[in-house]
Amino acid sequence: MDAERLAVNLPGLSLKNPIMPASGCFAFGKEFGALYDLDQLGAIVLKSVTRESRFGNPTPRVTETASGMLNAIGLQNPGVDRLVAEVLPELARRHRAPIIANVAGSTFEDYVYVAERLSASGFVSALELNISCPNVKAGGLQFGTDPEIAARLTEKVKAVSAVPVYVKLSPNVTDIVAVAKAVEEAGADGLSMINTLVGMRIDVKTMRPVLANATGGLSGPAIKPIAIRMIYEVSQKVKLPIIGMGGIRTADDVIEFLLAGASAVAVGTANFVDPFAMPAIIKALPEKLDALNVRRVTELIGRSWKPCGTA
Amino acid sequence: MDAERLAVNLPGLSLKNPIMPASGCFAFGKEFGALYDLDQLGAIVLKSVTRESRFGNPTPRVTETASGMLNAIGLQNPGVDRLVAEVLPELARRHRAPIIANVAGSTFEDYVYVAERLSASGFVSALELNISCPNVKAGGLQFGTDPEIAARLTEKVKAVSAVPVYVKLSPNVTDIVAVAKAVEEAGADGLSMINTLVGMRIDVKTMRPVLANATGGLSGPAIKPIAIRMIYEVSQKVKLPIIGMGGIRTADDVIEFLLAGASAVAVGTANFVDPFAMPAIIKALPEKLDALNVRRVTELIGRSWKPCGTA
Amino acid sequence: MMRVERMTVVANRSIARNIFELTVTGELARRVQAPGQFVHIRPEAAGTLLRRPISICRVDGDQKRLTVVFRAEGSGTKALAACRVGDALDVFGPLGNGFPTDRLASGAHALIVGGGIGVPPLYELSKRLAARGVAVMHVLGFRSACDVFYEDAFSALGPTWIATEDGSRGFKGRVTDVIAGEGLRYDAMFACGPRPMLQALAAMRGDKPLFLSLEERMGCALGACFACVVRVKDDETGTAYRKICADGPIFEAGEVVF
Amino acid sequence: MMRVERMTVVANRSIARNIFELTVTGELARRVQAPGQFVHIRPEAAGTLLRRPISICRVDGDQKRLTVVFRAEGSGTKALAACRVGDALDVFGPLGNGFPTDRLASGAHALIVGGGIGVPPLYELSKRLAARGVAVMHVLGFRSACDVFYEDAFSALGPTWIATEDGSRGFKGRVTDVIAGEGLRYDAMFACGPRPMLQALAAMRGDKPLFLSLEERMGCALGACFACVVRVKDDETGTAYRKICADGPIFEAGEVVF
Ligand SMILES: Cc1cc2nc3c(=O)[nH]c(=O)nc-3n(C[C@H](O)[C@H](O)[C@H](O)COP(=O)(O)OP(=O)(O)OC[C@H]3O[C@@H](n4cnc5c(N)ncnc54)[C@H](O)[C@@H]3O)c2cc1C
Ligand SMILES: Cc1cc2nc3c(=O)[nH]c(=O)nc-3n(C[C@H](O)[C@H](O)[C@H](O)COP(=O)(O)OP(=O)(O)OC[C@H]3O[C@@H](n4cnc5c(N)ncnc54)[C@H](O)[C@@H]3O)c2cc1C
Ligand SMILES: Cc1cc2nc3c(=O)[nH]c(=O)nc-3n(C[C@H](O)[C@H](O)[C@H](O)COP(=O)(O)O)c2cc1C
Ligand SMILES: Cc1cc2nc3c(=O)[nH]c(=O)nc-3n(C[C@H](O)[C@H](O)[C@H](O)COP(=O)(O)O)c2cc1C
Ligand code: FES
Ligand code: FES
Repeated sequence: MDAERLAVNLPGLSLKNPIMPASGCFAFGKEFGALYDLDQLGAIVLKSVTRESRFGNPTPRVTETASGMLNAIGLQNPGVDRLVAEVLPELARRHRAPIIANVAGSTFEDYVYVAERLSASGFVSALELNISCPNVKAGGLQFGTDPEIAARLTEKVKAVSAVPVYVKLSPNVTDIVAVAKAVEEAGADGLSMINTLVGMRIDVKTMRPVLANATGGLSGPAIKPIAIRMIYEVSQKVKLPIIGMGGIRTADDVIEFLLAGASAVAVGTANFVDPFAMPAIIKALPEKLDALNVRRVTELIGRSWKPCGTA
Repeated sequence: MDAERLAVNLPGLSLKNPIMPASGCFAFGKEFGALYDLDQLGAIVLKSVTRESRFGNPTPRVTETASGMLNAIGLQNPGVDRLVAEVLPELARRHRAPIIANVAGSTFEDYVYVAERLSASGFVSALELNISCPNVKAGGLQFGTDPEIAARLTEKVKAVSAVPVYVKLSPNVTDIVAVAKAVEEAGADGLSMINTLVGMRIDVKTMRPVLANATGGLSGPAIKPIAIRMIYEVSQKVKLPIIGMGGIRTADDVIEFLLAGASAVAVGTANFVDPFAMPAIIKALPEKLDALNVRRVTELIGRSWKPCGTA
Repeated sequence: MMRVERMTVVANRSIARNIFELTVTGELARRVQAPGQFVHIRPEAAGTLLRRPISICRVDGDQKRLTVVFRAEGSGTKALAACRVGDALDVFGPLGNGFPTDRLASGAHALIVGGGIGVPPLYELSKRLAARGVAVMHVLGFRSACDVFYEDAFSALGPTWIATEDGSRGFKGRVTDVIAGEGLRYDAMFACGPRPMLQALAAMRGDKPLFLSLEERMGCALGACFACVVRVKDDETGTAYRKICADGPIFEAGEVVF
Repeated sequence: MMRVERMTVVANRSIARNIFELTVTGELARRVQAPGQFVHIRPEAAGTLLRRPISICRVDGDQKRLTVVFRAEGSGTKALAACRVGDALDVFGPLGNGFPTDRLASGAHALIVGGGIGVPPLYELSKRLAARGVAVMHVLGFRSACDVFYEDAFSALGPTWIATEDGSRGFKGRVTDVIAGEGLRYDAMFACGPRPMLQALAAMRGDKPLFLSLEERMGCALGACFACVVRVKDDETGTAYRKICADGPIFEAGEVVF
C-alpha cells in the first residue's frame, strides 16, 4: 500500500512516483546518474533528438531573469541513430525506470523518421513529441501553434509508433485548449505542458540581446502561474493525461500541478538550482500528503476543479 | 538641452520623460498624488473605464507569485459619465502632466461610447484602448486576440476620437505582430504592450484557486522577458510608437525597454513594491544615460536591433 | 502623512507559538495617528515581491518606536521572524483609518474583543481608550494555551477574559460564549479577528456600536489598485464599495458587508 | 565526487577594487582534485535563481577550507561579497576537470599567465606545480594598480611580473608585451583570462603546450543542459563539441575553438 502511494499509471508508463525530469534539462541521464540513483525517479526523460546530429545555437545560450531563465540551446543532440546505437543501450542497461524519448524535427518526415526509429529500438516506454521548441529557425514552434498542423503531425507519428505518444504543447498560443483538443482527436495518448515561453533579455551595457540567438525560452518559477492556468483549462476539456511542468521546485509545487489537473510532473530548471531537487521532492511528498490527509497522489489530480467529494 | 534630455514626443503626448504609470495600478491619480507631485511624471494613465459603473470580481483579487503577482480586479470603475463629471475635472485642475484615459468595454458600442465621451471631455491627451483585459467574462480579451476584431474596434474608436488612440495589446496570443499590424492599418496612433498574461495559483491547503475569479493577470518582473521579446519583434514590424510595460522596476529596466523598441514606458506592479518607484526611476535615469554615453533617451529607442551607428 | 522608511529593528522575539513581537524605530512611528492603522512591510530577505500588511500593535512616538505582533506563517512573515536586531526593514505607513477613540466619553464601557492574530491592534486601542478614562474590558480568544499572548498587558489596562477552543487556558469556547456567559455590558464594542467571529459579534451587539477591523489580500495598500474592496450594506446601485486599505481597515458594523 | 553542501563562511574580505577573497569550510573542500576546478555557488541572499560558477583559488583539504576570489559585479557576486563570517553558503562542486599538473617534470619551466579575474585559479595551480619541483613564473595583467591582487602570494612561489593597462603598477601594457619583452622561455604555458588574451597567447606559444581555462554562461555546470559548449578545432562533422563545465573548463590550445 505505502509503496503504491506515489504510483501513477499512465499510457505506457508505470510510474512509481509522478516525478520525472523535463526534457533538455537532464541530457541523456548520465550526468545526474553520477549524483544519485535515477531509479528513484518516476521516469527518465531524454533531451530532444532529431534525425540528424545538431550543434545548436552559438553561445551565450542561457541567461537569468527574475525567477526564471532563458535558454536557446537549439536542439543540440547526437542524432537519433547515434542515440539508439550508443546512448540508449547503455542507459537501458543501467536503469529500470521507464525512459521517455523526446522527438523533434523540422519536417513531418523528420519527426516520423525519429519516432519510428525510437519506437522500434525497444528502449523507450513512450515518446514525447516536441512541437513547441522556440529556439530553432525551422520547425519546432510552428508545429505547436497551429491546431491542424499539430494534429496532422500527431497522426503521422502515431501511425509509426508502437509506444504511446505524449504531445508537448507550446504556451505561446492564443488558445491552448484548441491545440490540445486537436491532438487528442488525432490520437495522442497524453500531453506534456508547458514548454517554454518565448522571451528575451537585452544587455544594457552592450545594448544588444544577451543570447546569441536573441530570443530564448523562458522557464523556471516565473512561468508557473501560466503553466497552472493552462493545465487547469486543458484538463477540464480533454480526457488525456497531462504531464505538467513549468517552474516546479518543491513538493508543494508538485501538488499544485496535480490539483490543477496534471497526472504527473516534470522538473526542469530546478535541477540547475539544486541538482538533488528531484530526490528531495520525492522524499518530501509523503509527508505533504499526510498533512493534507491524502492517501494517494492520484486523489489530487484535477481536484481544484472537480466538484467536492469526487476524486 | 538638459531639460530636454528625457523628453519624448509621441502622437498627442509631449512627455517630459518617458515614465508613466500602467493603467489600473494608479487608480485615477489621487492616491499617489498624496505621496508625490504627479507632474514629475511623463503622463498620468488612468484605470480602465467602462460605459457603466462596475464593481468587478469578488475578492480575493490579488495574490503573489514568484517575482510576480496575479490580479483579477475585473475592471471596477465608476463608469465614464461619473469619471468625466467628477474625477477628470479635479485631476486636470491639479496637474499639468498629460492624461491618458484607458477605455474598456464588452461590445463595440460600449468602447465607442466611452471613447467618444472621453475624447469630447477635453481633459485627456490620448486614449489607451484596453483590448486585453483577461479578467472579465465578456469582452476584454477577445477583442485583443483576433487581429480582425482588434482592427475593426480600432477603426470605430478612431472615428469618434479627436485625440490619438494607443491600442493596448494582449500577450496571450500566438502572433502579436499580426495584431499589431492589423491595428496599425486600422489607424491606431500607437501601441501599449504588454497587458498581463493569464495565470493562476492554487492554494495547496484549500485545494482551490486562490483568486475568487480562479484565473488572473500575471504582472511584475516575471513577465519582463516576454514583454521585451514582444516589443523587440513588434517594433521592427510596425512604425507605431510603443509604450512598453511589464515588470519594470528600475532605470535599467526602462533602458532595456527602450533598447527593445519602446518609445516610452509604464510602471505597474512596481508601484506596489515601492510607492515612490516612478520618481526614483526618473531621478536615476540621467546618471544611467551618462554611464552609457547617451545624450537623450530617444537615442535608445530600438537600438538593440538597429544597425550600429543609426539612431 | 505616510512614508516609506528603512526602519531599524530594535527587538524581535517569540511570545507564543509562532507568534513574534517585532519592534522597529524610525521617523514613521511619529506619524501614527490612530490605533488600528497598519504598516506595509517588505520582507526583502524572503525574496517575495509584494509587501505584507501588519497592524500596529503599539507605538511610542517620542521614542520613535513601533511594535507589531504577527504569526510566522508564509515566506514573508517567516522572513520577518528571522530579523535580527540592527537589521533594516523597509516599512510603508502608517496606513488606513484606525479605530475611533473619541466616540466614548470618560467613564463609558468599552468591550474589546480579539481573536488570534487579530488581537495585536487592540492593544494600542485599549491603551488609548483607557488613557481617556474609558473603562476597558477585554475578551481574547485563542486556539490553545500555547497561542495566548499579551494577557498580562491587557490585564494591566482592565479586566481580561481569555477563551481557548480546547479549554487549555481560561474559558473553553469562543469569545461570544464568554460575553454571553459573563453577561458583559458595554457602550461600544471594538473587535478584530476572523470573519466568523466578527459576524457573530455583529449579530449579538444589539443597538450598540461595533467597530471592527477587516482583512483582505492587498496590492498597493494605498487605495490605488482596487484589490481590497468590500461591498457597502444596503447598496442599491450594486457597485458601491469601500477599500479596506484606505477607507478601513476599521469599519462600523452596518456599514459594509463582511 | 561532487556534492551540494551548506558550507560555512570563515573569512571574507576585500583585497582589491571590488575584488573579494572568500573562504568557506566543509567536506566539499576535501573532494577537490585539481587546480582549475570550480564551484557553483547559490547566492541565496540575492534572490537570484541560478548558481554562479567561481573557480577555486586555493584549497586546504586537511583544514577542509576552500578559497575563492571574485569580482563583485552583478547581483550574485555582490551578495557573495556581503557574506559574513558564520553565514552558510550553498555550494555545489567541485566541478570541471582542472589543470594537468603532471605534464611537466621537476625542473621544467612553467609560465603561468593570468588576466584580471582570471588570476585566481592559477594560484593553486602554481602552488601544486611548485610543490612538484616545477619552476614557476607568473605574468599577471590588470587594468590598473588598484585592481592588482595576490602579487605577494605569487611572488613567494616564483618570479612574478605585473602588467597594468595604464602602467600604474609594473609594466605598462599587456601580458603578451611582458612575455615578449622579457623573452620568457618555458616548457608549458598555463593561462586564464579574457578570450582576447588567451587568443594572443595561443598565437605566440609556438610549439609549446598551452593549457587554458575557458568561461561561458552556465545552467547546470554538470554537463546536462548544453549551455556551455565550444566547438572542436578542425571538426569536419560540424557538430563536435566540448562542454566547458564538464569537459573543461581547462582545455589544451588546439583542442577547441575559442
Ligand atoms: C490590514 C491588515 C492587518 C493585518 N495585521 C496583521 C497582524 O497584526 N498580525 C498578523 O500576523 N497578520 C496580520 N495580517 C495578516 C498578514 O498580512 C498576513 O499574515 C501576511 O500577509 C502573510 O504573509 P506571508 O508571506 O507570511 O504568507 P503567504 O501566504 O506566503 O503570503 C502570500 C500572499 O498572500 C498575502 N496574504 C496571506 N495571508 C493574508 C492575510 N491574512 N491578509 C492579507 N494578505 C494575506 C500576503 O500578503 C502575500 O501577498 C493583517 C492583514 C491585513 C490586511
Ligand atoms: C568556470 C568559471 C569560473 C569562473 N571563475 C570566476 C572567478 O574565479 N572569479 C570571478 O570573479 N568570476 C569567475 N567567473 C565568472 C563568474 O561566474 C561571473 O562573474 C558571475 O557569474 C557573475 O554573476 P553576477 O550575479 O555577479 O552577475 P550578473 O551579470 O548579474 O549575472 C547574470 C547571469 O549571467 C551569468 N554570468 C555573468 N557573467 C558571467 C561570466 N563571466 N561567466 C559565466 N556566467 C556569467 C551569471 O552566472 C548569471 O547567471 C567564472 C566563470 C566560469 C564559467
Ligand atoms: C536548458 C533547457 C533546455 C531545454 N531543452 C528542451 C528540449 O530539448 N526539448 C523540450 O521539449 N523541452 C526543452 N526544454 C523545456 C523544458 O523541458 C520544460 O518544458 C520547461 O523548461 C519548463 O519547465 P521548468 O520551468 O521546470 O524548466 C528545455 C528547457 C531548458 C531550461
Ligand atoms: C492590479 C492591476 C490592475 C490592472 N488593471 C488594468 C486595467 O484596468 N486596465 C489595463 O489596461 N491594464 C491593467 N493592468 C495591467 C497593467 O496596466 C500592465 O499592463 C501590467 O500590469 C504589466 O505591467 P507591470 O508588470 O509593470 O505591472 C492592471 C495590472 C494590475 C497589476
Ligand atoms: S490594496 Fe490596493 S486598493 Fe486596497
Ligand atoms: S552548464 Fe549545463 S552543460 Fe555546461
